[in-house]
Amino acid sequence: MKDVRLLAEAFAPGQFLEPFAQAHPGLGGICTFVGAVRADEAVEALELSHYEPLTLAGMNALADRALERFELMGILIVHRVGEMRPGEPIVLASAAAHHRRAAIEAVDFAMDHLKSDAWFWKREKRAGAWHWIEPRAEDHADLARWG
Amino acid sequence: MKDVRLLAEAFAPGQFLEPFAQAHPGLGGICTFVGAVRADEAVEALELSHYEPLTLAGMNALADRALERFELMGILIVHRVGEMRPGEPIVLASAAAHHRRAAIEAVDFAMDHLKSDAWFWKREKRAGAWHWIEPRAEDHADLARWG
Amino acid sequence: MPVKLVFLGKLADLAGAPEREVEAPLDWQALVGTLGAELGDALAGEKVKVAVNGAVLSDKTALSAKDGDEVALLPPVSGG
Amino acid sequence: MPVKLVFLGKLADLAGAPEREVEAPLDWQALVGTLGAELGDALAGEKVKVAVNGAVLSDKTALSAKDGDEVALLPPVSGG
Repeated sequence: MKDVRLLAEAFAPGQFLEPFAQAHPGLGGICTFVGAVRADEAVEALELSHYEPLTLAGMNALADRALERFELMGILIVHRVGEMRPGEPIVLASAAAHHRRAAIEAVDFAMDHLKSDAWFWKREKRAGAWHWIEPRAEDHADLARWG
Repeated sequence: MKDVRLLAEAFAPGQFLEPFAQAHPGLGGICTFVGAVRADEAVEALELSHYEPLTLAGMNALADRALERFELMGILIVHRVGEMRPGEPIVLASAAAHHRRAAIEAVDFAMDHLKSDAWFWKREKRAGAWHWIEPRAEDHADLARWG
Repeated sequence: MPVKLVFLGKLADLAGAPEREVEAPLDWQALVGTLGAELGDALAGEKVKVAVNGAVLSDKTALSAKDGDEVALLPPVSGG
Repeated sequence: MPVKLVFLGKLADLAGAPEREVEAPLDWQALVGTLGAELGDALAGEKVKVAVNGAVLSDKTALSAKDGDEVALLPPVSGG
């Protein structure tokens, strides 16, 4: 099962995780990562923008690559866009598999790609002004692990 | 926050995950692995036995090592003992961190050690008879990754 | 129908709007010319990509957009 | 008080019970002697560990248990 969503409104991870788990009876394990807007006193809000014709298609292609590369029963990828406050979930990646290593590696793979190889642009509001966030060298190093 | 539990009764992952997530306001991400008894037509039940003076102490020591090794805000490890049926959760490992890689790696580390370096003995009931499960070479290879 | 330019990320700030319409046909030289110095320089930087109707060009200088096409200017995506 | 032997995993099946009491003091030779051939052979295998009062011995043949001690016989743990 592949479930990929781009959401403009706040979400609770459980609303997607529970049906995803129930859709895979007989699974050996599920690995899930939930990323949230980090609390940082200086940051009032975070905004994620996307480009409709590329962003969701790219997430779908990423899910397909994870399904091909790892022995999975299913993958779930949910990403927020729009304006978010500290503590709100931004991203959820979950993989169900017969064996744990495939599930954990698929989530690691999906997160590295969502963070630096997906069509999202982020900006932070600090002291009332918006600032664009640039790519980080660390993210490219993470990505390079997957060849 | 360190939360380590050995449970003799069935559990729902959410009952531990929700308070764990709420105990870490400001987190950047949470990675969670839930392992369940795999469905296998031949297997009627799985039984995990433990040795009280070693098992829980070993899980606590593992949680401490993960906290030392990775930059975590907290770690949660829950393990079942006793008799279980296919589909029931056996193990839950969750790590909260400011950055995703620490959370994902800590869960990977904890699971490799829980699977082959923790004081649990497993047996399966097949056709009414119990069979002990031996260590697997694959598990030792997984463990060797952590040096 | 004109060509629709879509500016993403900080390019939208530089452009002063997320979208702009320009006359067709539109090639690379015409695009750089219509954008003005600051935006033209940003676009010429090797990290900015260009997509036509949702397909990223492997060579953006080979741009050739016609009536009704949507041309997106894509700065590097943000990290984690 | 005797020494309490605790058998884990498949050793409990071989022993026919999860626990047994034996006379103190108990050293390695006495332990192997009291267990009988099959269990004694299993215990002598390098993969079986011995713990006294919850502490795993680095050299199980140095066992020296006294009245009231709990001696656990630990086969290899099961894999994933």
